[in-house]
Formats: sequence, structure tokens, C-alpha cells
Amino acid sequence: MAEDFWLNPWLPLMALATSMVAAVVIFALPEERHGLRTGVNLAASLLKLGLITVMVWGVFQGLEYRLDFTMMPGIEFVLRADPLSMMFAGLSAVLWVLTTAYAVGYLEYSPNRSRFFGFFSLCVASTTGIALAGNLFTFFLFYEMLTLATYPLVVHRGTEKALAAGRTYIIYTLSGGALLLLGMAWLYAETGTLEFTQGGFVEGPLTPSLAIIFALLIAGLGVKAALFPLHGWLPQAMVAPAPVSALLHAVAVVKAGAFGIVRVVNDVFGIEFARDEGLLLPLAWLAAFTITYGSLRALAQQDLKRMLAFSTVSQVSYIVLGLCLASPLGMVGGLVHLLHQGIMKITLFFCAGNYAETLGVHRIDELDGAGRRMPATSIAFTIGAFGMIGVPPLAGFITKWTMGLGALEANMPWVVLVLLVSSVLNAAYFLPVVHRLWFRARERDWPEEVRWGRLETMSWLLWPPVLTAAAVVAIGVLASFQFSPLSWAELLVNREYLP
Amino acid sequence: MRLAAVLVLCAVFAMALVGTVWQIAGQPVGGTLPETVADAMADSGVDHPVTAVLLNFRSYDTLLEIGVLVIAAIAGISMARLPSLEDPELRTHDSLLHALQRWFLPLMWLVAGYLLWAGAVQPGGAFQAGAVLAGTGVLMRLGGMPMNFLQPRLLLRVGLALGFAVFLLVAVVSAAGGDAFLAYPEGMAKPLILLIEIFLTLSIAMVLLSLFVAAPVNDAREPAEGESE
Amino acid sequence: MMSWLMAGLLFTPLAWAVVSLLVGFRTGRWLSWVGMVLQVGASVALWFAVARESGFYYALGGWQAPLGIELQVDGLALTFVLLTAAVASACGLHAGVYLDPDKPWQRYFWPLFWFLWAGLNAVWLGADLFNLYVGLELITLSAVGLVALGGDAGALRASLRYLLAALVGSMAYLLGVALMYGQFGTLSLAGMSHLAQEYPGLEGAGLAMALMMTGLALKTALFPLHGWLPPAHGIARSPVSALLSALVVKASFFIAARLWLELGPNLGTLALAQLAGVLGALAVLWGSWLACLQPQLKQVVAYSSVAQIGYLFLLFPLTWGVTEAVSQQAQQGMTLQVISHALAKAAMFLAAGNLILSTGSNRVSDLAGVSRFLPFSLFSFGLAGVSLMSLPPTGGFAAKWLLLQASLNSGQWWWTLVLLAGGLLSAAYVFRIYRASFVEHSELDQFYHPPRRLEAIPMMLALMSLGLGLVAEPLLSVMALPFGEGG
Amino acid sequence: MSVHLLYAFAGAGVFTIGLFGMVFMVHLLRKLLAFNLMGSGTFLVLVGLAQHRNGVDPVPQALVLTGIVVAIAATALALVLIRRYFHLTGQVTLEPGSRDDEGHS
Amino acid sequence: MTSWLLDGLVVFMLLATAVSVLASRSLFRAVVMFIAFGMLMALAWVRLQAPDIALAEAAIGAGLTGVLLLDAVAHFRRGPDKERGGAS
Repeated sequence: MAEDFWLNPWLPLMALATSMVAAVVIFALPEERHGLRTGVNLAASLLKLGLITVMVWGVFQGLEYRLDFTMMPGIEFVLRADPLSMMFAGLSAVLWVLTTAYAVGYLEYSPNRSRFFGFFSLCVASTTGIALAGNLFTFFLFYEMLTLATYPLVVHRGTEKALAAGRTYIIYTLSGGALLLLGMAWLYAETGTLEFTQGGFVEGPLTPSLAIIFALLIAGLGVKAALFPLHGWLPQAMVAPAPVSALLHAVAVVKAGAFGIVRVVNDVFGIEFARDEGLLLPLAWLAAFTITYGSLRALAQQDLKRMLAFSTVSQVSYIVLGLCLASPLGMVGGLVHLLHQGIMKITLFFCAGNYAETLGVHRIDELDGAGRRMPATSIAFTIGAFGMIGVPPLAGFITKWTMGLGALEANMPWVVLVLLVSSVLNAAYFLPVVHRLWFRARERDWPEEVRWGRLETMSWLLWPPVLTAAAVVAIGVLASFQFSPLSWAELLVNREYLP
Repeated sequence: MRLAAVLVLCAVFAMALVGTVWQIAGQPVGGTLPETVADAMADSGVDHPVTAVLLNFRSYDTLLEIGVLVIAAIAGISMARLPSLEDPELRTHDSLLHALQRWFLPLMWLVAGYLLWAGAVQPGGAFQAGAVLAGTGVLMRLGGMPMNFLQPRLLLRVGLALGFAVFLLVAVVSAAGGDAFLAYPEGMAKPLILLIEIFLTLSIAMVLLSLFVAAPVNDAREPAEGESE
Repeated sequence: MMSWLMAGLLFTPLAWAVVSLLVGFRTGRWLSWVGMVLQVGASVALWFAVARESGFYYALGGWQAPLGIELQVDGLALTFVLLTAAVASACGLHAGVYLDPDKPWQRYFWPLFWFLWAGLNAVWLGADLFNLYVGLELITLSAVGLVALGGDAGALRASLRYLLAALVGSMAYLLGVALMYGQFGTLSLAGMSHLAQEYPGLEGAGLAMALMMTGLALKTALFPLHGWLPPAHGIARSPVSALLSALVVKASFFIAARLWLELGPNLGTLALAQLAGVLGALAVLWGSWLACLQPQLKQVVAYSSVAQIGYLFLLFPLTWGVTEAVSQQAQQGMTLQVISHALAKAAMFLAAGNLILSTGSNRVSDLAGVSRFLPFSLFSFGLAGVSLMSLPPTGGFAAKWLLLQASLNSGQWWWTLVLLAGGLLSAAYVFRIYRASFVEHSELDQFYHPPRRLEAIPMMLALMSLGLGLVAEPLLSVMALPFGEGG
Repeated sequence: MSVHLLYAFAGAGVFTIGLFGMVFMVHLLRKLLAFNLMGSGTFLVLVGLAQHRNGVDPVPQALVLTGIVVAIAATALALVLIRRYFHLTGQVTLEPGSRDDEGHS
Repeated sequence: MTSWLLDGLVVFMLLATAVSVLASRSLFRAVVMFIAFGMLMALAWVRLQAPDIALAEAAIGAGLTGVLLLDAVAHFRRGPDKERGGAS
């Protein structure tokens, strides 16, 4: 009985359905029903968190959930929960709760909330789908759905700038989708299957068409993962409201790309095959270059959110780089960064949003003295920034340390150099901001200050960054704890890859 | 320049077409249909093969074709205003036409009736009779006859649809008995075909006439979508 | 039972055409509801009957081919009959509310509508070349009548252009039929197919077939013969546009496809097949590009039809000289594309009609604020757009996937580029509409809000097109049913 | 070569002449005349070619009868449309000064 | 031999009238040529031993179509504003 409960194959579908149904309900609700909408939102996100937790426990016990059904001849819709999918699904479920709460506060008094939260839930549903996809086709389905559901959020404000950003976003991502589709169709024509398989289903030797397929798939996924030179949409998309930037651009969308690359390398081609045939080395160079490039661009930014965006470009490539090391520790470092970067970056975006909403501050040079006005937010920001730089014992340090060891293990010492350079650059663009927050005195009034009673800002806005900042500390300090991201990544690598 | 281009294209097309006809004429394959028709004539209920093909073997074509006629008439009268068919200017004082009408019309009626009747055994039938009848109507119209039944009212619509409706009813009655659609019950073919032909003649004449009369003047118009009225 | 169903299927639209001619628009409306129920019921029942057993030939009047006319009642034909029932009913329901019942000419809408339906069924089931011609003409004239109904000078110009093009197309087809009859001495498609297999190398018949194809391509608005389509589809009332784009152009394509699949292996040539494919590819690119440039909403949708029709013509190269499996994939892809485009395009035109009703303008730029105040209509439009972009899980994606597989497996990889570029271009014009609707224009809701019923119909169609990809497997299995004799 | 075949060739010629008119002529009424020529040509080919192989053949004759009725229906409808169009706009061509692209076969 | 001559003549006349339908400068003349063409078609059908079609062609093709076309030509001559509805 208990066994049956844990193994219920409908669990993945239910996890998917919670946000899907929430989206439909929210669309159907009239614009004015704010309270009810918030209730539905939070209830759905908590329910989903519960379901994912159950599945995490199940997967930890060694179970595998699977639900499939045939759509077309040869094409199946497969939902499956394995350690890797639980990692991504868990991340999005946790952050959905926080971001929803944050967005409720952020969008108070603004129009079109029904539309916003509806598409927001659809985005989360897509992300869950991406995480739980059991084959490349299902992955692609949700990948494209994510693109579509994000567009209305990017152009949410309806201004010229937002619309232009939306256009850039859609051109990049749909083109990427087309490449992915071509690669996928070709792959199917060559191999006759798309099912993610442990160790990959592509069998050698490497033919030119297989190499092209690999390139097509990586290029298609690289658009969302913001790999250089496909990253152009990301900084522009920052015109979207802060919760969108936070959850989607920093976490869901770019992670969907990175996650896809992990899936393709591990479960389609197989990490060993890819390494031995030399497919990974060019990718590693590209990732290393993107890391450096993103950081350099971030240095030059005046707008806080744009700076964070370029930082994202740089940080997401850590995941790819870790993967390309193709050594156990390297992979652990890359995979764990999937979570670490998400939590750190969302903290930073939440804080940026708070400065914008409460003080009207968008530019870095306007931040002088914000630490005194908004201490909790600023502490959270500082923790996030230090995490990014890699200050021990925060989350970012764990990543960089593990990856560094992995690089040595894989006999690729130049990667260590990249990590060091990147950390120095991280420090170079984050430290001035922290400095302004705490050590510069305020000389002028805030551009548009809003007072929220006793607290430094609305409590909907305040608690999410505080919680995530606490998490940044916690997952760093408690890295060796059994359910920490690091342990999970180790479990994953030990169980599934490179046995 | 354009003329030359079109001419050249058409010349090429003509040569290809003539070549195709020549080729096909040179190597026909397959059986011959006339013999099959001749064999089936006994069961067709009529003695004239063309009528048999039209109203029995391939009656579905004919049914749909009458449908096409009705459609044309519908589309035509949908545009008609027909304010007053008794336009004084229409009255002709041409004595020749007048005389023609007096003597010619009864004759035309007679011809139409004969054509209809003859269709069963020899050339002739509903189309020809209907056309002659319509021609008669055109002459009457040109002679200034008011022909009020051509106003787009119920009477006209009944007239347009009558032949088609009778045909359709005959078609479905046998199907209701479990036969195929459009099959005539045993031994009933001849009277049923005659029945259909009579009503078809009337309707065909009516359709052609109404299309002639429905010369369009209608100043009312619907604003294009999205245009305010 | 089967014979009653067939009789009902053939009889209902024609009878309803006659009866609705005798009554006014409002009476015709509820009469038509009854008719739709009957027709949908008959279609569904027949579809299930065929799905359970197998297809059959239905000899009209009890006369077997070649003497009489036979109808080919197989899975494919009935799928299309069912599709027609669904889409035409939706358009009819929409039209009943959408059209202004007080205009005197609207009473003629129902008879023309039912004749159109009858003509479509005649084409789907037809297996006799001349009978197909009559069916085509039935469709053409009623469609022209519907476009012109009560129209102004622009509508008349469009409908005349449409009529003339369609007449030339059918004449070319009929000339081809004449040549085929001269060659084979029969009009039955099955009989011709047997003879063509028996006597290979009939060049005259090959040219005749090319002629028929050309005529049908003109009627299907294949590039570069598409000039008549956008004005006609753009200017007609929206329910009529929906019928035209969703079903009418498919009729002539369906005949071309039937001809090609029956006779192509023996009478077709590589050049003809590739030419059709190239023109289809150009249609995809050119139609989408023009759709991106149109200032008027319905013109965008109409040009998108030109593009989507182009995909269908990839059937020809992908079924010529390839293995049975590839040909099967291409046929399935084509069928799904027809179905999904029919559903999506009908949804799109109906939604466009609602938007036009609300904004009082046909211009894309006047959609500003629609996303805020009329999200429902926009959403139906958007969902239909997703199918046109052929993203999963829509029917459009299923179709594209099968076509991609067919082109990759037959080594004709160049078509994949067309398929992908077409998808991106369609995204471009669809997102252009979204973009316009997201512009924040005014704080006040100045739009007319159409009745819920009007809004629900396109939504249903869009959802059907969206879900088509999920049921593609059972749908395709019915179409692949073996074909039995008798019936 | 039979007399039937002669008429079939004549039909091919008439069809082509009609096609030319359809493509080249601008005046709507002339287009309509050209369409009727195409129709007549087609009917000649249909009967001529069939009777060349079969002798007198009632089937194509019946088909031509059907075809003639369809053609007159189309012609009459087109005339109604053309006249109404003329009434509303005073034009007898589709787009003055621009060419029509119907009918490239 | 005579019959061949006759047929040849009919065919020649058919093609000639067909060309002149399109070539006539005046619309009225074109329609008259078209009626003549219809009559010749009727003759051709007689020669093809298709009396049914000959009758139909004479009545419909030449007769009715001709009247319809002539009426339309008259309409065009009167100009768009003087249309009265119906034939005249």
C-alpha cells in the first residue's frame, strides 16, 4: 500500500497539473478578484511543493516515476522523475512559492494582474514539464511552451521598450527552438528513438551527421542558456517586472537551456561518448569564454538589473563548463550550480526589485546609502553578492571549489584559471555595489520613495529575499548534509553517470 | 511585349495539348463504356441513352448540377432589388415583337412541351425544354410583360427550388426503403423520371429567367467588416 | 443501417439548402441548428462504423462504376467529412450570431452555406472524376455567392476575381478529365488506376494529369497562382472567410492529392513532383513574408493561408519514388496538416471577426489594448496561432514532424529548411498581432464586448487544433484502415 | 483520323484561344466570353476524343449537357456580378492599369 | 470527301469565330460573333451525332447566353447610373 502510494505514476502529471490548472483558473477569474487569485496561486504552489517533496523522497529511495502515452506513431509523451529532474523541479517549486509571494506584492495596484499570474503559472508548469520530461520530444514541447508563456510577461508593461525586448526575445528563442527541432527530427531519423537513456542512446562511431546534430541541439539549447553569442536577448528582457526577471530569466528560462544541455550530453549522447569523441572540448571553450565575457560586460553596466543579467550570462556557463569537464567532481560542481546560482541570483533580483519599487532606484550609482534605509534587503543582497564571488562558506564557494577539484581531476588546469579570473571579475563588479550600499552616505532624496509603515518595505517584498539569502548561507554551511544540493548532486552523479 | 509573351505561351500550350490529344488518340486502353450503357438500357426505364445516363446512371451528377443552377439563381437574386417590374419604359411599341409574341409564344410553349416529352425516347429533355421555356420568358419580358412572380418573394424561391426538391425527394424515398440513394424502385423508373423532368423543366426555366431578370441594382450595401455604418 | 446513414449524409445538406431557401434568416438559423445536429450525427456514426469495420464503395442509384457513380467511403474521406461537419457547424453557429439578420440578403446565407457543405462532402467522397468536377463547381459557385453576399464594390471585385480564377481552374481540370476519358474510357478513379498500372508509359495521360494538377493548383491558390485568394478571403464576412480558408481550398487540393496518390506512381514524373514541392516551398516563404507586411488583420490571416497551403504541396515530392514507409509518413503529415490548418484557420478567422467587431476596425494597429480588455478573443487567436507556428502539441506540429521525418528519410533534406523557415515566419506574423495587442493604449475599456457564444466558438476550434497532436495516433490509425468492397 | 478526332483538335484550338483571352483580356465581359470559349473547347475534346475510340458514346454527351448547364450557371452568375460591379464603380475591369494574374496555366 | 470538306469548313469557321470573338474591337460585335460561334457549335454537335447537345447548345449556349450578354452590353453602353433593373 505504502509502496503503491510512493510509486504512483500519476505524481509527475499531478505536479505538472497543479500549476497548469492554476493558470486556467486564474485566467478565468475576473481582474478584480485579487484575494482569491492570490489564494489560488499560493495554494497551488504549496501543493506542488508538497508533491515534489514526495517525489524527491521516492527518488531518494531509488524509485522511478514514469507516465507515458503515445501521441503520434513513434512519438511518446513521457513524464519521468529521476534525480536530475527532481533537482530542477525542486528548485522551481521552491522558488515558485517565494516568487509568487513576491510578485503579489510587486504588482499591487498595477493592471493586468490576471494575465500576469496566469502566464506566470504557465511558465512554472513549463519548467516543471522540462524537468520531468522523459524524452527529447516532451522536453521540446515544454521548452517551446516556456517560450510562449514568457512572452506576455516580458512585454507585460506594454511600453515600446518592453515590446522591443519581447521581439528580440521571441526571435532568439524561437530560432533556437527551430534548431532544436531540426536536430531532434534528424536525431530521430538517425536513431529511431528520443527516449532519455542513462548513458545515452547514440551509438558510435561519430558520423558527421551526428556531430551536426549535436551542434544543432546545443545551439538550440544555448539560446536559452545564453551561451555566447546567443545571449543577446537576456539583458534586453530585463525590462520585464522584477519577479519575471527573477524567476524566469535568472532561473527558469536560462536553467531550462542549461538543463537541456545536461540532458543532451548525458542522456542522449552519453557523457563518455561525447568526451571520447571530442564533442565536449569546443563546448568547454565556449562556456569558458562566455564566463569571462559575461563578467566583463557586467563590469561596464550602470543599470543594476542589466548588470545582474550579464552576471547570469556568465554564471550559467559554469554549469556547462562543469559538465564538460566530464569528471565526477566537475559534474557535481556544474550540477550543484544549477541550484546554487538559482538561489543566489533570485536573491539579487528580489533585492534589485525592492530598491526599484521602494526607492525608485534602478541605477547602481543611485544606491548610495541604501543599506541604512533598507538594511534587511541590503544584507540579503550582500550575501547574494558574496555568494556569487565565491566567498566561503557560501553556496558559490562550494560550486567553485568542487569544480576546481574536478578540473584538476580531469586534467584541465586551464579551467581553474578561468574560475579564478571569473571570481576576480565577480568581485570587481559586485564589491562596488556593496560598497555603495553600506559605506557611502546619502546626499540626495530617493528618486521615488514609497513608505510602507513600520517595515523597510512591504512584507510581501521583504521576506522572499531574506529567506533566499538565508538559504544561500544554509546550503553552503550545510553542504555535507544529506539533502543538501551538493549531496544530491553527488548522489546523482554516482547513481546515474560515470558509475 | 506582353501580348507576344502570352501568345508564345499559348502557342506552346496549344502544341502540347494537340500533341497530347494525338498521343491519347493513338493508344487508347481499357474497355468501352457505350456497350455497358447499351446492356443496361433495359433497366433504365427510358429508351434514349443520353437521358438514361443523365437521369438514371449518373443521376447524382445531374442532381448536383441542378444544385449549381439553383446556387447561381440564389446568388443572382440576392443582388436584385427589382423595384417595379412594371416599368413603363419597358413596354415596347415594337409591333414586330408584339406580333412575334402573339404567334410565337404559343408555339414555343408547344416546342418546350414536345422536347420534354420526347426526351424519353429521342433527343430532347428537361434542359432543352427548360431553355426554350426560359427563352419564351425572355421574349415575354422583352415584350414588357410584368411577370410579377419574378419578384424575389416566396413564390419565386419555391419555383427555383421545386425541381431540385422533387428530384431530391425521389432520391431519398428509395433510400428510405433501404435501397441506395438515388435508386429508382423497381418498375417505377419511367414515371419517376418523367415526374422529375417535368419539374426540372419548370425550375430550369425559372432559374434562367430569374438570372436574366435579376439585373442588379441595389444601392443598399453592407459596410465592410470593421467599418462603422 | 450503413445505407441509411449514407443517404442521410448526402440528403441532409441538400434538403436543408432547399428548405432554408424558403424561409427567412432567423427561421433558417434554428432550422440549420437541427441540420447541423443531424449532419454531425451522421458523420460521427459513419466514421465509427468505418473505424470498426472498413471502408467501402457506395454505388449511387445502385449502378456500379464505370456505368454509375460510386462514392469512396474510406477512413480518409470520412475523416474529412467529420472535419467538415465540425468546422462548418462552428462557422454556421458563429454566423448565426455574427451576421445581421435584418439585412434582406442574409436569408440567402443559409441555402448557400448548405450547398457549400453538400459540395464539400461530394468532393471528399467522390471517386469519379466528372462527379468531382460537379462537386467543385458546386463549391465554387456557392463560395463566390457567399463572398459577394450583400457586398460592396470591393467584395464584388474580390468575388469576381475569385470566380474567374476558379472557373479557369475547373476548366483546366475538366479538360484533363476529357483527355483521361479519351485515354482510359472510364471516369472512375479506381478503374483508371488499374489501367495505368497495366499499361505503363502513357505519356498523353501524364500530360493530362499535369493539366488537371495545374487547374487544381489554381483553385487551391498555390504560388504563383494565389493572387485571387487574399482579397476574397480577406473581404468576406469572417464566418465565410473561415469556411473558405478552412475547407474550400482544401477540396481542390484533396482531389489533386487523390489523383496523385492513385495515378502518380505511373503517370507522374520526378520533375512534376519536385516542381509542386518547389512551388509549395515558395508559397510558404512568400505567403508568410507578405503576411508580415499586411496592415489589415484579416489580410494577415488570408496570406497565412497561402503559406500554409504551401506545406500541403510537399506531399508530391515526398510520395514520389520513395519507399512505402516514407510515403505513408508524408500522407499522414499532409492529412494532419489539412485538419489542423482547417481547425486553426477557422478559429483564427472567427476570432479575427470578433476582434474586428470589438475594435470596429480591421487594422492591426488598432488592436492596442485588446490584450487588456478582450483577453478571451485574443487568446483563441493566439492558440490558433500556436498551431500555425506548429509548436507541440498542436496538430500543426504533428504534421510538421511527420513531414520532417519523411523528408529526412527520403534524403530530400532541403524541404526541412522550408518547414523550419515557414514555422519561424509564421511566428513572425502571429507575434506581430500579439505585439500590437499588448500596446497599452488607454486606461478605459472602449471596446464592444461580443456575446460569449461568439467568443466560445473560436476557442473550441483552437482547443481542438491544439489537442489534435495528442490524438494523432488514433486518428491516423483510422485513416490507414484497409479498404473493403461492397457496402 | 476520324471526323471525331478532327473536332477534338478543333476543341484543343478553341480552348487555347479561350485561355489566351482569359489571360490577356482585361474587360470582364471579354474574359467571360473567353471562359465560354474554353468551355466549348473542352466539350469538343471530351466528345470528340471519346467518340474517336468508342463510336457514338452517350456518356460524354450526357457529361457535356451537364457541363453546358454548369457553364451557363456560372456565366449568368458572373454577369450579375459584373453588372452590379459596374453599377457601383463604373468599372468594367478588375483593377485598372494593373494586370490580373489569374489563369497562367 | 464532301463530308470532310464540310467538317473542315465547320472547324475552320469555329476557330475563326473564336478568334474574332476576342479580336473584335467593339464589345457588341464580339457578342454577336460569340452567338455565331454558338450556332456553329450546334452544327458541330450535329456533325458529331450529338443531337441532344446540339439542341441544348442552340437553346442555351447561343440563345440564352447571347441574350444575357447582349443585355449586359446594352447596360455598359448606358453607363452605371442609368441602370433601371431588369432587361430592356
